[in-house]
Formats: sequence, structure tokens, C-alpha cells
Amino acid sequence: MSENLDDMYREIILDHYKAPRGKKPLEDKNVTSDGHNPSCGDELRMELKVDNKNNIADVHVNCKGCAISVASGSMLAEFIKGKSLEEVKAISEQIKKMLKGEESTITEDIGDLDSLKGVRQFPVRIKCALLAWVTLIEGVDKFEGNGTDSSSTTSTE
Amino acid sequence: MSENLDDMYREIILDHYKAPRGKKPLEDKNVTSDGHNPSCGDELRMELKVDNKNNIADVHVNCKGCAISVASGSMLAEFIKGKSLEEVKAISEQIKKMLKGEESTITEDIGDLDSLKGVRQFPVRIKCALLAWVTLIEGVDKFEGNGTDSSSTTSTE
Amino acid sequence: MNSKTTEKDIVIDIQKIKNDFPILKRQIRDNKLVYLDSGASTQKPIEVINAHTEYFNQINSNIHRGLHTLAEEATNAYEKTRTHIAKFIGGVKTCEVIFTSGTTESINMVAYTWGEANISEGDEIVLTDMEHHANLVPWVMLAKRKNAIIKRIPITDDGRLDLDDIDSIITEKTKLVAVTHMSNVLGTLNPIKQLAEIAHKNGALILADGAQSAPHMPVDVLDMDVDFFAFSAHKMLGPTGVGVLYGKENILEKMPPFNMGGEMISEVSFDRITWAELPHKFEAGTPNIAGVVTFDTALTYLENIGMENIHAYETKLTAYTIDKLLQIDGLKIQGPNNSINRGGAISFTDKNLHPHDISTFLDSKGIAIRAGHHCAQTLMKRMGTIATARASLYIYNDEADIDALYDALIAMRKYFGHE
Amino acid sequence: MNSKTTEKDIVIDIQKIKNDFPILKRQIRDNKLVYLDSGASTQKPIEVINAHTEYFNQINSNIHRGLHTLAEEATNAYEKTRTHIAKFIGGVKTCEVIFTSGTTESINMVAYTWGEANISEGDEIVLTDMEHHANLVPWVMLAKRKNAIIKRIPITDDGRLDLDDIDSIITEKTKLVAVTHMSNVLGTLNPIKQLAEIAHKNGALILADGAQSAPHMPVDVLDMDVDFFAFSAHKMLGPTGVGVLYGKENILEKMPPFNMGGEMISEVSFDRITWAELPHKFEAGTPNIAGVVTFDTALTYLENIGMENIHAYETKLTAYTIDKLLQIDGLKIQGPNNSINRGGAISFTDKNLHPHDISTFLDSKGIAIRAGHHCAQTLMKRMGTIATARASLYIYNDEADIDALYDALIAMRKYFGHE
Ligand SMILES: Cc1ncc(COP(=O)(O)O)c(C=O)c1O
Ligand SMILES: Cc1ncc(COP(=O)(O)O)c(C=O)c1O
Repeated sequence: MSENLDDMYREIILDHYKAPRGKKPLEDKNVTSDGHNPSCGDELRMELKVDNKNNIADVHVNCKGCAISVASGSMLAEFIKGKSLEEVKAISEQIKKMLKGEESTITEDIGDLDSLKGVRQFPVRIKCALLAWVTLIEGVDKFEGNGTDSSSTTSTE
Repeated sequence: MSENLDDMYREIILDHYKAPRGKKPLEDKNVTSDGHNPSCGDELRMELKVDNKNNIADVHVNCKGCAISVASGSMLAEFIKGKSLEEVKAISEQIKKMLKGEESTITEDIGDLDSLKGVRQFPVRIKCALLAWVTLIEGVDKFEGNGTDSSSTTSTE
Repeated sequence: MNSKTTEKDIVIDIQKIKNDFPILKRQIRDNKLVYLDSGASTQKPIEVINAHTEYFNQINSNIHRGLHTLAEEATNAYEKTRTHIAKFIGGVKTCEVIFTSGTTESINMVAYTWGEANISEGDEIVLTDMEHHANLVPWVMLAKRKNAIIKRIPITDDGRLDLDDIDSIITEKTKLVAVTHMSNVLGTLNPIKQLAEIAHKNGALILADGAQSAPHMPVDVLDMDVDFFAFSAHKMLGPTGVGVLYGKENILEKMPPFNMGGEMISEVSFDRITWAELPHKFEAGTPNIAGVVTFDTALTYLENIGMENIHAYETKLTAYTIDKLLQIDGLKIQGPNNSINRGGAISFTDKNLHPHDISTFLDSKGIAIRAGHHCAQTLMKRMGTIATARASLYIYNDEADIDALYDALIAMRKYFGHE
Repeated sequence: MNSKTTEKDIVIDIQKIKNDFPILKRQIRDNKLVYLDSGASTQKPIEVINAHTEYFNQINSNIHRGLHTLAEEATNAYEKTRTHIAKFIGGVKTCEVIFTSGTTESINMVAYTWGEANISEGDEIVLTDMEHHANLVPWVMLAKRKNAIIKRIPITDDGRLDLDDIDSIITEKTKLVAVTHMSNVLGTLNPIKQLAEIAHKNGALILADGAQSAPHMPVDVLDMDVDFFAFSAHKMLGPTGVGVLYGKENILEKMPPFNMGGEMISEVSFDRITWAELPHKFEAGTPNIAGVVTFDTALTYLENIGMENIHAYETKLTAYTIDKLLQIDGLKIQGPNNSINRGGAISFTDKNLHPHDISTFLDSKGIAIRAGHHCAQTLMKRMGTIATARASLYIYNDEADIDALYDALIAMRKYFGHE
């Protein structure tokens, strides 16, 4: 079943993995959030610039990890740029549900993100795909908690 | 293999079991030794009267236990009466060897005691047959250690 | 599991069941094996034996962390048993089900972790006069280490817990009540739910030793409201080397881990170590994977018969057994003389014969029973005996087995001259 | 076991061996299984699988204390394995061989009993920078409880112990040296005999973790003069849930027991408990009887090939594997780059790919390797990596398996665009 493999490593995922978006560190950030999967060794740093309308003006993701965690972080960077915190939180919860195989109510076009579905066939890899999203939620929560520059560390395990 | 069973419970053993010798407690003893098998619950009290020529003038054995331990104690009582401590120690060591299946060098006629051999086919029961002999050795050792009235507790486990 | 079964509902196809157990065809000293030692360990049906072979032929691999197909299949099979057990004991969370090597390790785990952390000088631990050493020695030794106090619920002469003075035994000083659900010697079933209520009212926890109950009846740890429940797979058609500790999540969460090593950590450095989530925190190293996987099949076998059915059938056979044994002169039942609120572990003594002689004689007729103190020396003392003979029943036993026991006991008394 | 084997003596009938392992015929994702994860757990030959079935079909019973035929046969079979192991590890006394549930429990047992009794504030425990969590976490936590100090023997960049400063590491303050005989990540074989001498000269004990060595080479604990030696059956063709702790008799004698319950006591009252003799003092409750009995067959299978032969064969195959891997651009061997003084656990990293991606890709070709930190997070840190991919060899592997690995790794680099 090499199909299976291609299910997970879809072309679009390999594309993000080979050329991750959001590579450049931000000069002007107000959220820093670190994520970490001890059992994989995956490490992810996320920086957000939230503007005064609570929209995400810019994103930086730096992930040292497997193709799945890198691609998931890259897609996230691409997808959330320009969205409001409200929207971002909603979609993050939906992606988490989608990855865990729970019922999700995604109706909008999530573009590349849809390709993460293939990971569900590889249960041990789900937490790799989750890492960026959980790190994002944690960062936004912290931001909303104090409204100013915030940093946090989280894990999907 | 009901033969097996009769191998262990030879007629002579059942005979000793049903009517144990040396039942009467001694009035005039100079050795008391208690033996005990915790896992079986067997308990044995032995009393010896050693005369001044170091011969065993009289023996009392009281065993609360299974047919094998009772019969073994009864045979012991019958066999050692009148023998010297020297002889008794030697034969005890030989019986221990015989029961454990080691090479023994018994040449004399040991009479009923020979019937204990059948127990070897039932390894878990060997310690039942041993109890009286180990208690005897312990008692004699103590006696020789202090030369006067002595008591001790021992176990075959 | 049927919710309620009356006697006429009992549908046990005993011939089919006997056929499922290959060992029951074995000849022992020219007689067909009559196995009445299930309280020590049960026999295994062909389904369980095959499941074990199948595991090694098809799936065998270490679990967790592995990314290859075998590792994933093995992990799924292993976790499937956990889910099954969670349902089997009343519908608990899977994270509350910890695999151990047996009841003994389950109870020791609680003593070493919860016990070390929560028992202090002067605290009281309540046991009963009918505990197996597995649910006694760990607590007595813990009490010694901590200068804590052991109290005991006494038993009546017919082997029931005597709860008359329970309010002076379980008090506000009590930190733990550790009690067997069913006695392995007397067969007595204890009122765990009632004891749990009393324990909790006093702020204490309760641990029930389910080694003898889980195999024989429906068990609902939520309904009984116990904090810990322990049992062994090998006493319920499953493999050796597998046990379970159920614990309430909020209690397990706060407990330090027991054995340490792989799988039970999250992050390790020489300065700082963090633990994995439940239940993995308590499962260090490579577990008995083949055993756990196989246990699933044993549970399914039991459920296909129905735990209510099993309990009802065994209750009937227990009544039959007690009735037969009481017909033999000089024999005494050690434990309840009737089949009410008791299981099929039936101890007896002969006024003339040591239990070891009984067992050896019965073996010559192909009948396997157990004789000795049954790892319950303090109970033996209470009963005023040094050992008992014990016949213990399971679903593959029938009246013919009991008749064989009866006949052999009659022959035995003749053999030893005690007619 | 042959006393000395030169390369030309190696007689391994690899086709026969492969045929003995039913699982090796399995198809994984349309490819024949290539199993290179024996360091995690090995596959089982048909003899071992059959022995297990046979045990359940013919003998199954609880052991010790039982007076019936099955109990006696089961006890004999169980003790036969103990005698076998005593010989297998160099001819020790049977009372020095303790059955556990695995290496992890073996080591924890020493930490909880010997460690609790003998380690005090300021004492030093010496580990190495290449320990598995099973031989690290118990000691770090013991040191925490006791305010003792952990010291580490460093390793060189190619994964050998660096003994240059050993005299300042193992000193008179050292109470225990706990070191792996063979690293599960690097494959390195450590000079246990030399370390034992240094430890003993300083009045310390030494524990060797033999989980990765006992399966692959002749082991003589007397010659190495170790005080404790631990290993697992499941890594040497045997069942899961069985391990061994060897300990010197005079040390074991003085150690308090670990788990408490049936079989490990002599006499029990609420006031006084006395322990059973060795080795039973350390074997509480019903052990993994079927597993222990089956382990005997696994040992015989290994001995029929010959441990010297196995070691020589694996050394050759390790050299072949290293050679092949080094031909792949961007791949780095983590550990010794040659087959001298090392076993067949071969870790590697790819300069572009995470080990998890390597493992998932290889699985799509039917090749099972392990990827991750291998329960050795502190070693990962030392190697400057977060995880490695590990191929680990055993007697059923051959050059064709390695060629398949090589081809798949080439295909992988292409798939991920790293040609
Ligand atoms: C070096 C080493 N030590 C200890 C262990 C733990 O063995 P087990 O999981 O069988 O307890 C392993 C197994 O992974 C190992 O490789
Ligand atoms: C009531 C009870 N508790 C505990 C145990 C110990 O179980 P295991 O030996 O499987 O650990 C037994 C088994 O004999 C038992 O009957």
C-alpha cells in the first residue's frame, strides 16, 4: 500500500516541507510561543504580530522536526496570515478535531490544510501534525490573557 | 499409577502413622527440640533422655502433621532408642541424604526407615519426612554444645 | 452481560465448554483430569491459546513509539484489551486501567506509591481477618515503615465478616480499607459497596482485592465505588504474568510512579524528569504484550457465556458441592456452609487427615485440589487449623467432577483407615 | 557454546533459521517483512510458540505449594528454566537467578531494595552518558530521594566510553556503578570487567544492564565479576513479560524483599513476618509461569546455534551494514563506525530527514526499523540530535535484508527530494 504513504506525504505536504512558509523571524512581534513533542524531539517556535484590530499581521514558524510537523507549521503560517484571532481560534479547534478523527464542522475552503487529513491513517504521527496548532492556541490564549507580549511552551503529548 | 501412591504410603508407613511410637512425654529429659514447617503447618516436638554414656535412653516425639511427618517421627523414635549420639548423628545424616536422593552409604539394616525412600517420588513431601530428623540433629547439636538441658526450634524450609 | 438472571435462565453448555479446554482431556495417573484448582490458576480455552500463537505468528512487536506496521498493530491490540477491561469492570476510563504483572504487583504498586506518599505515623489501615498475603504483607510492612497501625475486621466462625463493631474499626483515623472482594479460602463474598460507603464517610480510601471475584461474577467498580481494584488474568482463562490495577483518575494523577524506565517518562535529563500521562506513567518498560493481547480473547470468552450466567451456574454447583461434602463423616467445611453470598472456593478439613495427605491421595485419582495455608496464614490461625484442602470451581466443572471428588474422598478415608 | 570461533567457523544456516520464524513470511504493504527492530523486541521461532501452546495444553497450573501432578510438573518446568539460565550466564547458583517481568523491573528491584537500604546522603552513583532510561531514571530518582550524587562516565564522539578520567569519577565515594553492557542506540560494547575491577577496588558494587548483550553473545557474569546483571526474555526469542535479575548470593541475602505477597514469605502474623529463602524472597505472587517455561526453549534454540557463532555472525553482518550505510550520501552513523567491540544496533541520521519520516517511508517498503530517542534522551542530547533511526540485527537477518534497507533508503532520498 504505497498509496497509504502518498496519502500522508501528499505532494502538497512535501511541497510545504521542502519550502516552508513563514521562515523569516519577525522584527516586530507580540506573541512568542514554543511547542515541543518530547517523544519525537520535535521543536517549534512560533512568532505572531497581532495588530490593533486583533488581526494577525504576520507569522513566523520555525520547526525542527519531521516532514509532517514542518509542513503543518508551514500551512498554518500561510493560512492564518491576515485572519482575525477569532477566526484563527475557530479554525485551530476544527483542525484539531479533523486530525483526531472527531466530527468537524469545517465548511469554508481550508485549501492546503485539507491535505493533513491523510495523517489520520498514521496515528502515531497525528501529534506531529498537531504541534503547530496547539502551539498557536497556547500563544493566542496567552496573548488574550495579558494583551501584551507573551511567550509560552506547550506540547501535544 | 496408584502404585506410586502405595510407594509413598507403604503399609509400614501407614502403620506408624496410625499408631505412632514414642507417644509418651518423658518425665526425665535433657533435650527438647521443636521443629516446624511453616508452609505445611507441620509442628513437631521431640524430647530426649541422654544417659551419661551418651546413649539415648528414651525418646518422645509428638508430631502434628501429615501422615509422612508423623510416620517419619515415629520411626525415628523407634530406631534411635538405645543408640549412641554418635550413631544417631551418623544415621540422621544418611537419612537426609537418602531423602534428598543424594548418594548415601548406609550399609547397616535400617529396618522400617528404608520405607521412607518412596517419598522421593513426591518432591514437595520430602520436607515432611525430613522434619523429625532435622529436629533431632538440631537437638543433639545443642546438647553437645552445652552438655545440659537444651531446647531449640528448627525448620526444614 | 445479562442484567438479571433467574435460575431457570442459566444456559451453560457444559459439554461444549469442557471441549474448549484441551488440557481437560489429559490423563493423570490413569484417570481423566478433574481440575478443581481454579482458585490458584484456571485452565485456558483453545481460543486463548490460539490467540497467543496468532499474535506471535502475525503481529509480535514492541509497542508505542514504533512507527512500523507491526508496532502499530501490536499497540492497537494492546490498547484494545485496555478498552475491553474498562468496559468489563463497569465502564471506567481507559486511563484508569493499568496493566501489571498480577494482583500482587497491583497491590504493591498502591502500597509503594500512594501508601508511601499518604500514610504517616499513627494513621490506620484496616484489613480483615481473611486477607491473602498479597493484600496483607504490603500493608503490614508499610505500617512498620511508617509507624502506622493495622486494624482488622474480625470474622465469624462460619467465615463472614463481622461488622458489629465496624464503627470502632473504620474511623476518622483510617486512611485505607484494604479488603478482599471474595476470600480465596472461605469463598465468602464481602459487602464492598457498604464498606466503601463507610470508608468514604470517614475520609478513607478503599482497595478491593478482586483476584477471586472478577473471574466469577459481574463486577462494577463504579457501583461499588472503590478507589482501587486489583485482579489477575491467569485466574480468569487468561495468560500468566498479566494483572490489572484500576484506580480512580484523580487519585492516580496525584500518585508518584512506581517502576521507572522507558515509556513512563515524558522528558528526561539528569536534573529533571517528567512523567508520561496516565496510564503510561505506571507502565514502565516493555510490558507483557503478548499476554495483554491474549487476555482480550479470554474476556470475550467469558462474556459470551455471560458473567451473570457464570455466577449463577457456579452458585448452583457450589451448593451441590457443599451438600456432597457434608455427607462425609469427619469432614468440615471451613467457610459458609451454604451457597448464599459466596463463590466456589470451598475449603474443608478432615478431622483425622492432614490436607497434604488428602491432596496427594486425590491426585492419585486424577483430582487436582490445593492443600495448605493458601497464602492466608493469619486466617488459618483464626480458623484454628494449620491448613485446609480446597476445591475451587469454574465454568468447566460439573456435577460429575464433584461426584468424582466425593467418591475419592470416601475411598481415601478407607485407605487411611478412617472409615 | 564453542570456546573460540574464528571467522571461517561460522556456521549459520540462515535459510533454515528464517524458516523457523513464521512471522517472517508476512507481507507488509505488499512487501515481504524485513524485520530490523530486534533491539526493541525479537521475533519468536516456531519451537518457542509451540512450547507455549504445549504448556497450556498439557501442564498449565500454578506452581509451588501445589501437591497435584500438574502443579508439580509446572513447578519442575519453571525451575528447569532457572537452572538453564544459571548455566547460560556463566554457571551461577540457581538461588542467584530471580525471575522478574523484564530488565526494567530487575533494575528497579535493585534500586528499591538494595538502593533504599544502602544509598545515603552524599553517596555517589556512577552512570554513563549512554544509559537506557531503565538504567537511569531509577537511579536519578533514588539519588533525589537520598540526596545522593549522580556522576557520569562521558562518551567520545564516536560513541565509546571515555575512561580517561575514570579515577576521578569512580572513587571511594562511589556506592554503585550502573552501566549498560551494550548500548541500545550506539551498539557499543562496554568493558564491564574492567569497570567491575575499578568499582570493587573502590568498594562499590556494579550493575550491568544486559538487555542488549545477553541475546547476542556469550555472557559470563562470574568472569566479568558483576554484582547484578539484568536482561529480558523478549529480546532473545523468548516471551514478553519475563526478565531476569542475577545477583550475588551474599548481596541478595542481605537485601530486603521488593514486592510482597504469596510465595515470598515463610511465616506471617500481624506482628512478625519472615521471608522465604532465595530466590523466592524476590518472587512474590504468581509469576509469568508460561513465559518462564517457554523461555527455556528460546535459550535452547540460541545455544543450538551457539552464542559465539551468533556473535561472530552478527559482527560480520554489522560490518556489512555499516559499510552499506556509509555509501549513502547525507547519512551519518551514530556510534562506532566499525564493527569492533560493538553489536548490531546501528543508529543513523539523515542530514535532511527526521527519523520518523525515515521509518514511515521504510515501512512502506515492508522494512521495520525504530525511530526516536530509544528511551535514551540524555544520550540524544550528547549526540546533538533529537532522535535517530535504528536498524538492529539478529540471527534471522542476512545481507539481503541489508540490501533491501539500502535500496529503500536510496528510494527515500529521491521521494523526499534529497537525491
Ligand atoms: C539497554 C536496555 N536496557 C533496558 C531495556 C529495558 O528492557 P525492558 O523494556 O524489556 O524492561 C532495554 C530495552 O529497550 C534496553 O535496550
Ligand atoms: C484473594 C487473592 N488475592 C491475591 C492473589 C494473588 O494473585 P497473584 O498471585 O495472581 O498475584 C490471589 C491469588 O492466589 C488471591 O486469591
